Amino acid sequence: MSVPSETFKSLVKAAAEQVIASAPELTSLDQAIGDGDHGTNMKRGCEAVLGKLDAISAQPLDEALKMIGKTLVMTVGGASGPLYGSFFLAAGEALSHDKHLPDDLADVFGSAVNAVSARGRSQVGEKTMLDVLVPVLETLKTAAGQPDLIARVRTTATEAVERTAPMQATKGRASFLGARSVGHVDPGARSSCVLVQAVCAGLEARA
Amino acid sequence: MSVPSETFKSLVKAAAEQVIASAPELTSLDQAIGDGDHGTNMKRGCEAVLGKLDAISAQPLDEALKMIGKTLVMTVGGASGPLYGSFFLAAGEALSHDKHLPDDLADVFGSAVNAVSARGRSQVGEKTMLDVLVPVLETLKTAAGQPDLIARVRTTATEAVERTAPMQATKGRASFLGARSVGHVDPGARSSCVLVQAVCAGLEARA
Amino acid sequence: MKKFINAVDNVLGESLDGFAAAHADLVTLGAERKFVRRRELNRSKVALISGGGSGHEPLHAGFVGHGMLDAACPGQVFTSPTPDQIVEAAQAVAGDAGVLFIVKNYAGDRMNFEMAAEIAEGRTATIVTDDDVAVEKSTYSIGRRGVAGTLIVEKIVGAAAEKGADLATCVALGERVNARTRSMGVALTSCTVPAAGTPTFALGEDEMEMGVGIHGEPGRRRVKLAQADAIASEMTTAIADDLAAPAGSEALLLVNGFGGTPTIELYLMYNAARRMLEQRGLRIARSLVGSYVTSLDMAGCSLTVSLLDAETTALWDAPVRTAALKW
Amino acid sequence: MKKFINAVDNVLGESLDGFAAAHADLVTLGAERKFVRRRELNRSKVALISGGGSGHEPLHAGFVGHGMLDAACPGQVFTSPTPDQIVEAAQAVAGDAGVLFIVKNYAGDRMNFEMAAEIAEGRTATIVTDDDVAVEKSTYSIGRRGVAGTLIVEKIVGAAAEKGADLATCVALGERVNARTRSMGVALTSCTVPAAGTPTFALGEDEMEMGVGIHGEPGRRRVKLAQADAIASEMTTAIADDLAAPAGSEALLLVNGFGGTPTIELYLMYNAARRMLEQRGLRIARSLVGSYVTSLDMAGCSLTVSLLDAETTALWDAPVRTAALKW
Ligand SMILES: Nc1ncnc2c1ncn2[C@@H]1O[C@H](COP(=O)(O)OP(=O)(O)O)[C@@H](O)[C@H]1O
Ligand SMILES: Nc1ncnc2c1ncn2[C@@H]1O[C@H](COP(=O)(O)OP(=O)(O)O)[C@@H](O)[C@H]1O
Ligand SMILES: [Mg+2]
Ligand SMILES: [Mg+2]
Ligand SMILES: [Mg+2]
Ligand SMILES: [Mg+2]
Repeated sequence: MSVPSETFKSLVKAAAEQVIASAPELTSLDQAIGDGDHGTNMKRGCEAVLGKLDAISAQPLDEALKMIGKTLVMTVGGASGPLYGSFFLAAGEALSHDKHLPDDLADVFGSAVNAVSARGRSQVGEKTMLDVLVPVLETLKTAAGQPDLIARVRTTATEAVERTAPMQATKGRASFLGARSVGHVDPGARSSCVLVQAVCAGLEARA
Repeated sequence: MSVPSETFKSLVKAAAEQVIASAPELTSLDQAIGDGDHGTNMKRGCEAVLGKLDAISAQPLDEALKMIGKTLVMTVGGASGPLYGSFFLAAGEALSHDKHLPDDLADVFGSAVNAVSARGRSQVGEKTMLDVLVPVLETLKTAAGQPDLIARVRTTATEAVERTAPMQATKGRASFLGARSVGHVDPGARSSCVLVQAVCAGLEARA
Repeated sequence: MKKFINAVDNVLGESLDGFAAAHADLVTLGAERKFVRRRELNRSKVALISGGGSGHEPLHAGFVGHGMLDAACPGQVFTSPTPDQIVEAAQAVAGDAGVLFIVKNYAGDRMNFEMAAEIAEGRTATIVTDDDVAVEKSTYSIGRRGVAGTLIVEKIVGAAAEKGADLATCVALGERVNARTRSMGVALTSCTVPAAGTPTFALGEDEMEMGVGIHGEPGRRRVKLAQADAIASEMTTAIADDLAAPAGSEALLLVNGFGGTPTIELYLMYNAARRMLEQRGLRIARSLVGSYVTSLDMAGCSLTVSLLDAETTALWDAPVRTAALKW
Repeated sequence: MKKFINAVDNVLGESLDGFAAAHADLVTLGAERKFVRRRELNRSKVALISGGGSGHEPLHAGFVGHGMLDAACPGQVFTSPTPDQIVEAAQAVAGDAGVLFIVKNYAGDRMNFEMAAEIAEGRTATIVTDDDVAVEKSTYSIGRRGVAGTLIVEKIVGAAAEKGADLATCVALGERVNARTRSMGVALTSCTVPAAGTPTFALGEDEMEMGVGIHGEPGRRRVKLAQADAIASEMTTAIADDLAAPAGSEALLLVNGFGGTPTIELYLMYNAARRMLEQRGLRIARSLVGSYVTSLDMAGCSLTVSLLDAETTALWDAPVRTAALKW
């Protein structure tokens, strides 16, 4: 596994910065149906990743992703920490086992999404980050190799976030609200979308 | 000492009811420079007096006044309980010792005011009920026997209350406010005025 | 936001430093404030470790000490601690008898403790508390929340561990206590998470939230503000219906303030709740009234009823020496 | 007004009933709820009786028990108890060693206890506490208020009385402790007296009241909301300047919440205050952090510093078994 390119570093940077910029929005979404800390949690984790970005980027790609995962696990806390942590740990793990980018992107992303689902004992439709991550995975599979892949991923992510609004949560804190969770976008779905959009924007800028 | 007349009973009733009706105003004055309980305290005491009014009125006048004093002491609490209690106890005591109404009114009232001053270790000018009681006593002395005595007492009491506003309190809770007590009427001065006015109004109605 | 703080990012650290300094006779702080542990360790017993988001003080750090927890891992405000905190706490306090994690049933707490258990060396076991009857078990796959009943599990299992109970015995006991414990909470105001800076939810002057947890999340229903008796009646009915205890059962009644409710009101609620529970045939044999499992500055309270037997009564009565509970 | 109450006139009675029921092992209630007394009396010792307006819970009823008070007389909210309450409490608990009244320096408290002392049979003595440095002694003839330092006087004199000290010794000790104790309070919000129904004063979102007492009365100055360190600095400076203790003096630091301030913030304030006092040369040898002398639901806190010597330290450490303090 080769050391990641400058592109990788700038994508991580852009994604982390984008999440940090979105922290107030994520917190206010979490105030509506959660406990009001999702923005702060993600900000803390992303700042920790930025603080280690040189060290992370000096690693082979698989190790770099695992380092991101570990950093998130150790700094985010809450539900989102273990979930995003598991996502990146599993992505790195997949790359350590004969998977390669960009060819195996859908496979690697799939392993990462499965890790979230396993750690959270959750599935699509429960009003969580999986309701963005799973549709994005589907698009990565169905549109693999297409010239408009990035554009389609972006549309998928944006639409998927909005589709969490009418859902009733059955996982995470919002589930305690019962029917009152309906009508609000899920904060974790939004943060997943922010991450996906930031990476897509970075790739587009370099395309 | 003879059993008090129906007039006495109706005066006590009117005074107590008037204080009860003024309770919200007394409380809000006490919120400004005290702890917001003067209205509730006086109301509790006056209700207790009303509850015993038949028993009180069945006593000789001196004992009746002492019973009022005792009732106030046992039910009002706070600073105003011992002070108003001492006022009526001393008035009754004076009547037990060769003083008679209406001739010795100023004397009896003077003993009552002295008792307040002694119990409170306070004097006129400290922004307390004494700043109404002492001027009223002066008028009782100077205007004794005059046909407009009642009217003059009423004017004295009303003006005296207003004169507490510019004073800085040096006794009672308001003293802890230092210069911030300036600009507010003293709640105890107001309740004294309410009592005096109610008695005067009752006497006028019978005149 | 009106709080005694310097900077929102330092609230937890400064508060923990104060806690450790004020109770230096009982506890010490781990490196980087990752955990609070007993000052005097006893590595021959089962080590009890709890933790969770901060903002619930004195839970859990206030329950570290003889007869209760060995260590507590404070997460950020309302945010579960991270696995490294838990693992390092276990390293610091555990011996051969193993570690028991006491975890409130929240996705974040469960996942972080789970990751810690995967990493930690030595034997570990976990009890998950889920005493909140406001959450209907059947409908939500995640199950009920763990709230103030956690204190009772920590006290009773803590006493057993202190007496030398082994890991399996502690687990069985904790599960038994948890299964006989029910809570319900009500909020009169929202709390304000320091980092958020604004109240988590807005309530009208004549409204309250019924069925809240302890993270400032809105409750199950927003209803009109009611008198104490009506509130206590709804809560005790929900609890007693769910417990379905035989008449004459002995119980512990915990009236717990959420941080912004004064003691005078808690005792008034205790008075109402006790009367109602006794009317339902329970005998209130033990009581605890105070703000023990809080939601920052929220005005509100929870009622917890835990059925007692001779063994758990004796364990509840056993000596405890922590910052927040001492007898 | 958002409170757990049924009717404003019943708040005190219902809360006292709850208190007495929850702590039936420690206390019983006098007829007509005129006082709270120890369950187990010891009539051979000096009887310590305190009291004052309610709304400061757990003060004073929460301090009734072995090693502290023999009885407490609760007045209506923020209203001194009446003489009959005090006299009946004395009758219920006192023996030949006499009665010591511990009275906070407020006109109402002093006058009611004074009338009680005039009526009561047997030997009585009175200690008046006046620890509040927010009130400048010289300017106001009534002197300083008695606030949270009262707890310290009650604990230390309580321990001495328990050990058999006679009335004169208790008076001298209490006066010594009071003379070495200073407090100052700050309010972030007003409290709401139930019977009044509205906050006693209105504070803007960016304002606080410096130098408040414990009756919801406004403070000496309304100032802009400041950070915890700035607040602690003003308070510790006022206290330490007034104490003027030689460097190296040992002290007890009490950080006391007013009822609406959560524990996490109290420990943060403790952390700041301790650091500042140590910089001024004091050694913080004992600590107490919690809401012990409250003003209903007021958000705010007070700092109290009490200089210790070997004797008072030992008396502070002596066992105490009350509803609110136990060790
Ligand atoms: N079991 C789960 N599976 C997948 N995602 C989850 C699960 N539980 C929570 N989440 C996600 O985590 C988000 C909340 O994260 P955050 O607020 O940081 O943690 P917490 O809920 O512990 O406060 C939710 O919006 C949801 O998207
Ligand atoms: N030492 C005193 N001498 C005379 N009047 C006093 C004294 N202290 C207080 N007062 C009167 O009592 C009034 C307050 O009564 P109240 O509010 O019922 O008692 P408290 O101050 O104990 O709450 C003051 O407004 C003042 O008029
Ligand atoms: Mg959250
Ligand atoms: Mg008053
Ligand atoms: Mg959280
Ligand atoms: Mg008062």
